[in-house]
Amino acid sequence: MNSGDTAWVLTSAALVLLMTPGLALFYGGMVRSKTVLNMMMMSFGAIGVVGVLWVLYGYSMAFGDDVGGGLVGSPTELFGLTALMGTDGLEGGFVSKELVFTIPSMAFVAFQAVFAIITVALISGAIADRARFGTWMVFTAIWATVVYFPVAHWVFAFDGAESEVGGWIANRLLTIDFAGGTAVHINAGAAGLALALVLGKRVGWKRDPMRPHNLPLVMIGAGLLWFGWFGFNAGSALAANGQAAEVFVNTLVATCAAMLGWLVTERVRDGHATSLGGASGVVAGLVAITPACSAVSPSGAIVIGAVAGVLCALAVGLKYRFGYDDSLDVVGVHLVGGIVGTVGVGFVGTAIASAGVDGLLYGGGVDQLWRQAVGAGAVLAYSFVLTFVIGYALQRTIGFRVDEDDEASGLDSVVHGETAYDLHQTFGGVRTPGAAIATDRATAPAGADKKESVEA
Amino acid sequence: MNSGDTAWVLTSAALVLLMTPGLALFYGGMVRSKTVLNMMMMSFGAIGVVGVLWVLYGYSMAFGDDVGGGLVGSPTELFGLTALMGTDGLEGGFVSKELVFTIPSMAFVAFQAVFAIITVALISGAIADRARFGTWMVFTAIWATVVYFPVAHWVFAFDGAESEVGGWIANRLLTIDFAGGTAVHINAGAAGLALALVLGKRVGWKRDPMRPHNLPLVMIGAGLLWFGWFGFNAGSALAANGQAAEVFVNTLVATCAAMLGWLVTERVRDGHATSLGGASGVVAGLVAITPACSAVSPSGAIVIGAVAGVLCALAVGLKYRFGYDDSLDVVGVHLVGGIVGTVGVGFVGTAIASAGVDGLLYGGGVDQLWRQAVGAGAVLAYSFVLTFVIGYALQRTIGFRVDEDDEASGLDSVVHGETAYDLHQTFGGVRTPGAAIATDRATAPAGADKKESVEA
Amino acid sequence: MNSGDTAWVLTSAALVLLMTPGLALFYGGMVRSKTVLNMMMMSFGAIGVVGVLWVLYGYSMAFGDDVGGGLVGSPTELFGLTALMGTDGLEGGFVSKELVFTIPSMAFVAFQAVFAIITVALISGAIADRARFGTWMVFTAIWATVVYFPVAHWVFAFDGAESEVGGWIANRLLTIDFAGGTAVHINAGAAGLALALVLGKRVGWKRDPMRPHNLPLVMIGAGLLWFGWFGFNAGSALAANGQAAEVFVNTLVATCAAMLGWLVTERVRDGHATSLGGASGVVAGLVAITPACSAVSPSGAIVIGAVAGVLCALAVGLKYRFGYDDSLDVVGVHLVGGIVGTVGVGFVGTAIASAGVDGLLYGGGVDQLWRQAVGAGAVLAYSFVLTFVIGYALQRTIGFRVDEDDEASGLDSVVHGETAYDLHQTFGGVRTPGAAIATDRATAPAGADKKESVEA
Amino acid sequence: MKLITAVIKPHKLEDVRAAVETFGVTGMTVTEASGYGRQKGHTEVYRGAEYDIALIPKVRLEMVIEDDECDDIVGVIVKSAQTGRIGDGKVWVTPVESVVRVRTGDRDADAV
Amino acid sequence: MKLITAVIKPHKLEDVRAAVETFGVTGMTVTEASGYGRQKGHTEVYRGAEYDIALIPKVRLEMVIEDDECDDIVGVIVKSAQTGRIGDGKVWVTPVESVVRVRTGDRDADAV
Amino acid sequence: MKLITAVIKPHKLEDVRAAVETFGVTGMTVTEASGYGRQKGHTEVYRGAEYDIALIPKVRLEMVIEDDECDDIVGVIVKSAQTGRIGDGKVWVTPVESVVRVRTGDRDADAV
Ligand SMILES: Nc1ncnc2c1ncn2[C@@H]1O[C@H](COP(=O)(O)OP(=O)(O)O)[C@@H](O)[C@H]1O
Ligand SMILES: Nc1ncnc2c1ncn2[C@@H]1O[C@H](COP(=O)(O)OP(=O)(O)O)[C@@H](O)[C@H]1O
Ligand SMILES: Nc1ncnc2c1ncn2[C@@H]1O[C@H](COP(=O)(O)OP(=O)(O)O)[C@@H](O)[C@H]1O
Repeated sequence: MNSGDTAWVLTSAALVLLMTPGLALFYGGMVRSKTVLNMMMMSFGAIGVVGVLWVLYGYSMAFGDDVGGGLVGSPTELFGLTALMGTDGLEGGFVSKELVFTIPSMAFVAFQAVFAIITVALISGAIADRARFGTWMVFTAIWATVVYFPVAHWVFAFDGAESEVGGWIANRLLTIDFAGGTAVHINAGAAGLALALVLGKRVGWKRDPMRPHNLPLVMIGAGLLWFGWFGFNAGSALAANGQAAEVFVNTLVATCAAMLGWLVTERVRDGHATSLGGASGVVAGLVAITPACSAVSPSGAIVIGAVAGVLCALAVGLKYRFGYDDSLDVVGVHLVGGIVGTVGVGFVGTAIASAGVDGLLYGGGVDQLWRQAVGAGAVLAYSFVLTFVIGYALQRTIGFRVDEDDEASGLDSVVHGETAYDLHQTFGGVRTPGAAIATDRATAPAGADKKESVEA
Repeated sequence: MNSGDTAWVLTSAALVLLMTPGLALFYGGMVRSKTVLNMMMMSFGAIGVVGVLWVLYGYSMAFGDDVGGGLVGSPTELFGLTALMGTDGLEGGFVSKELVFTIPSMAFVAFQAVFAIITVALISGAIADRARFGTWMVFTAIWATVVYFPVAHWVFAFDGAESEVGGWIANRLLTIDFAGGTAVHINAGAAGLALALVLGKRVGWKRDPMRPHNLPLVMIGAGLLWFGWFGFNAGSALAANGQAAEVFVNTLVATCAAMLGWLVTERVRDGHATSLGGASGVVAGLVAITPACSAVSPSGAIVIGAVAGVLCALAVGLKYRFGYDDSLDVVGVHLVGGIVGTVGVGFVGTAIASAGVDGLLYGGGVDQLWRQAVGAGAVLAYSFVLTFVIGYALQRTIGFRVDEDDEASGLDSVVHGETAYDLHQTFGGVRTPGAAIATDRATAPAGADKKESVEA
Repeated sequence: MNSGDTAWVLTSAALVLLMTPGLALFYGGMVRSKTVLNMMMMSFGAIGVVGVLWVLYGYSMAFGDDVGGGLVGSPTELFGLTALMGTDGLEGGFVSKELVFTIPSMAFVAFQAVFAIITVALISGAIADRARFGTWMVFTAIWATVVYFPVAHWVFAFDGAESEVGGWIANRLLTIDFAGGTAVHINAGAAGLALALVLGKRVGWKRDPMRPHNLPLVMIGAGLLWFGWFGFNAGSALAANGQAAEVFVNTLVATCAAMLGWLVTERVRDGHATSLGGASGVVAGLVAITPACSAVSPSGAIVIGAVAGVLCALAVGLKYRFGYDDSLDVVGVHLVGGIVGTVGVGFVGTAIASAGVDGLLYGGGVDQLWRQAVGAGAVLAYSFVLTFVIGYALQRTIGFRVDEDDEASGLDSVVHGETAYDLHQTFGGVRTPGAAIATDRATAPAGADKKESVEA
Repeated sequence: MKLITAVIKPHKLEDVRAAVETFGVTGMTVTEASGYGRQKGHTEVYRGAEYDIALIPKVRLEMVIEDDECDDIVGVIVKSAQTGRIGDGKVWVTPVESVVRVRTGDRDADAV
Repeated sequence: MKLITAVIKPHKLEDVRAAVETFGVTGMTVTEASGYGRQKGHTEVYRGAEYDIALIPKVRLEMVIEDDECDDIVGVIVKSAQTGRIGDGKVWVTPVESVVRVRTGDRDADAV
Repeated sequence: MKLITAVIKPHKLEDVRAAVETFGVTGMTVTEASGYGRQKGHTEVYRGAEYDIALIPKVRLEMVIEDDECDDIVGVIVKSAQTGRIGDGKVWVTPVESVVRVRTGDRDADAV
């Protein structure tokens, strides 16, 4: 066990955990003020559900030995994680008995847990303002189990790391996906597209202005995402070494280039470089460099970032052309950005990078390019089909979409019984007509019964 | 000195420092818009005062050798911390001469400083909207000195770590409190209850709606608290080792379970799972796992988290039944959560955990259970009594509570001379009637003199 | 290569990166609601531009071997950073081939990149509400190249670290500037003053109330800055050792003292201790301790912090007396704070600190004092003159200041085509008169053409 | 001249505006308002404490128009703002003695 | 019909509402307002620069009611909104020519 | 008594207030409003989707004043609020039957 590596992976795990609240802010600021809480709760809810499942059987499914012909790891092998506990005690410096490379298995558990969490949370952006919260919670459990845990096994389970026999994309196809361009971003992007199709368009889509209600909140979210993403990418080295440092620099510079790419695209096309564009460019760049960060030089990272910035800025318009309401552009940013980065490795990958091979533009031919394309395509197809089936089944059984009146009223008050802001200088916190407060829960009827009409 | 351990503890210290601004946001979003700044300043003020005292004599009182029959460490032993300075210089790699286990004493100083700070800041939630800021600042100095430093000595000063003879709870009673369930949460919770009783209820309590004015701010705070708490708990291993990794996983999963527990409780009882409930569940889970995180398995952590989520969701209603205005539920969340976690170790503690012993449910009998209960009870009683006395004395001398008019106007404008938000699209930043600006301080009379009436 | 040191420097680099979004919030909350997005975008834009330039030639100019008689490092030596890539591969644990002390060069690249970024971003506070965004982006590129990279070379390039021959302030003058009091804060402060003079005062300055539109946002920013600053200062040890720990404690306690100093000054002078004052005191303290943090004892840090808190609280009034519109007090906080800290080392520096020499008050005479003063003065003068020339040239050529109508309307809508908040309970997201949405970019005319009049 | 004040449901704003425009009403002043009446609010719950939110978001429109158009325009507003559900709002008419366009000083009929 | 407009202190809103309800006034429209008058505002200080905040938060109520109830209701409002301190506000009455309930098209007395 | 309602550009608020004060108007009630009229709004773009923002921020003033001062004050408001550019706003006058000062119960001329 190496304490420096462990320190870095624990730090990275905390950083990646922060990304999901960061995402909640990023998404929350983009919706209208009547659904910001619901938007945030989809992320927080995902943390709750996936965190518990991960400990119970998720880690085992992702990193246990192959079962089902390589589809997934054995869910029982590490059930409850008790098998990974145990240290050498005080005298032995609490060195962990179970290691993944040079770090305690438990550190790896934590680091990978937050990957699972954010992948699920990302999907929620595609179905803003219209999903039943209860169904969303059920969806997160099913989707994590049926889609994420298997895909994570394919992409992240290297032979001999936690278990002997790992996933086919990592070990047989040899797609380069350092930190999850396929397992996280293409996966979430494809799932977002499927759910957006299943749930359908928001009432008033393309007619009512659904502009972001709080852009500084979006910027806070973008800042926290960027910060956390260094854990995501450089932490994926699972060590504090030269690779982690290279990855860090690539992650920084690709994001810078992507932000500039998005802003320039907007300036040329719309006449304004916007703050939402800047924040979106940041995320697009981070997405794109995620699979590529250990396989390109800093100049290659600039190229990948800039291309992702421009392409994603264009891709967010596709939904208007094709008519799917991917509300917060999970497809335009995560699916497209994920593909740019994953396939981009086939072009600008370079052998001088710590985990790179020469891509097409570096004279490496198309060998790596097709590996990248096949890996990306396999995850995309698997995720899209399975998500569509899960979403459709939920919609047909317990119902996934809220009714129209509730959607018009806004999910915050209808579903969560809350209002995000009470900034009235005058009414705020003064008694208003009828504002009786019932606090003795024993005598008060349940809130849900009182709701009469909020459809104004 | 181990550089990996040092890196992790320094990182953890920074994480825990962030928790107090995070708490400021968490608390600030929950009050009405006319007191959000005051609420935040109680946290920031606590950082200022406690930070300075810690360096002067606080660390020495907490971690110096016993004086006063074990009540506290010697305040003079490490006064000003100069005794802990000194490294081997450039050639020696700046290795510290004074160590606590494998890390520089100064790293331990920093890590423990931020514990002292947040404990004091936590209390402010119980007295929202009605405390004089000057008195609060005096209170923080006295309370830290008379309550926190001694209690920290009892719980955190292990024999032979910084000084030879440490505290009785840690070394004689052998209560398991890994990261401060007693010293931090029960301590702050009991103090909050005492202060809430001393200061009395807010004007309009139970009559006027005092709903949170900015729930996204609460969510930002909850996110930062969660993030920082990994430093709080896993950093308490004082090393980047297997124990830290186990603690990290337990901290993650208990929080997830607590959030779910709180949300389910609300959904069943009130008909709505709320975002405030989600954020509160997060904090309740973090509180409860704090003492237990090194003594339970991940499944045990799920149990502690879920129980804390449910019980705290119920406990926040107690104030309405018993009639004390613990405004932001320091009792319901920190006192109750702290007890759940501390006593919970007596039930679900397990010897396979790095610092655990078998609890009642693991066949370990009641031995550890009574140690946990006695430790919790001792801190609770000491803190409650002392705080009540301090608060009462301050109220009787310099006055602790603002007058009714000022409370109705809101502390932000009266005490701090500020307004939190100026979002008016129209008035914002345009001259309004009489908005003369006096900027030359030499000629302008002091602002306080000008105040005539803000009681509208 | 030391993995613990590497872990700490990577963590610190991430922390410092977060400071710039933190600064965006800190600054953004202080302006009026009609320019908050523009204010934030000046920081985000600086990240984009400087990040890319740093990788291309900035690092090389700062840390390459002297050219131009010591003015700057060679821009071509490490162009594109390819020369720093390369590790020992999987078997060799991905240990980096190029090191700076005990860490990979690439980690140092990342750490120093975020220093360059935030220095540029800091300047924007001086020209709030009135700068053309495009010109600002051009300015950041020129200023980084002509001012920051050379000054960083003088101050941060130690002989033998990255290249053989480093900068004159670090190696010949022997000014103590641990983490950038001169290169970062005096540099940015002097540049801010120059730009404020070039651009002139805002319309309505001293007449219209330009109070902060969102103080909780300012507090979030201050919290994130403080958090990140531990990376800035303690990370500058480039190792997780005793020096880093000492620096950490000094950074904490000086900031506490500065906050108290600012609050007391306000309370005495204005009758109110404000939250903006608290946040400002935090930043003033952090600025002042930056150059001094490795050269003073904790008590010395308290002195430097308290002095900075008081002096900066007084200095922010100077602009009203001298009539320059340094909108967000880059001069009053960063220039004055930077001078307090840099010169303060000459007074309270102590040889018991890891990198200290005895200052005047510790019996060390004036030797170090003049070194500090000369270093500070040199950077101040260089930065002021060059920035004035650059700013003036830009104003005369492409124009730096927006026209009066646009300034009155607010830069958010005019320049960025956005509005920060849409919190209307009623209008928010409902169709309002004429709110037609054009989404098909192929057919819609560019937004800029549509603008008719926003001067209400 | 008359002043028509209409308190309506927010999402009807654009329908009303479009409807009155066909009657030559090209200007109006809009304020956010809250209404209290037959329509009941909703309940919010914060940490188990219930609040009845009785004030319901409304939009308040003011149009100064000429006397002879008044009845027609009121009719048009009522029709275009109607959903048939409780809380649709009120429209009332008050006499105006004079009106001036600030930009030009034009009065009365010329001013609107 | 008459329109009563009352500008009062915000924390008196619920007292006024409860008081007029006993006179059969079951609906009203509320807007946030700021008042300027005898009551002085307060001073705020930001980094040493002082601002006099002269506009004081008020609540503005509108009730359309029947002619004969008018005096009583004005009296009730004044009584329930009174604190006796400067800044309690004003109540004024203007004539209303007609009023319509949007939901039903009911007019005048039936409409309120 | 008369009620003068003025809808003006926000940045003219202080000029108007100062101007009417010289005519003895010491109180007024201010509300934030949005205007729709000849003045066109602006376009915003979010991720490539364009929104026309048609409602333009305005400030709405109400002053109850005595009959004989009315014309003068309207004139003063118009003059001090004028910029000469589209969107300067409107001022209209309506009759007031009575006005009461809440604090004292004073009526009409004594109440303002
Ligand atoms: N007497 C009144 N004076 C002024 N506004 C009123 C009055 N009564 C109702 N309103 C306004 O009309 C709105 C709708 O009234 P309500 O009684 O809820 O429904 P409806 O008009 O459909 O019967 C209220 O929310 C309020 O804003
Ligand atoms: N002439 C007026 N016209 C309209 N509103 C007024 C007028 N004078 C005062 N007001 C409103 O009444 C409020 C109270 O007035 P003020 O002069 O402060 O106290 P008081 O009415 O107790 O003498 C003001 O804040 C303003 O909103
Ligand atoms: N008929 C009307 N009734 C009430 N308010 C109006 C009317 N017409 C215009 N307004 C208000 O006056 C403002 C200015 O009107 P506008 O037509 O844009 O410019 P101008 O008055 O200079 O011709 C509008 O924004 C609106 O608030």
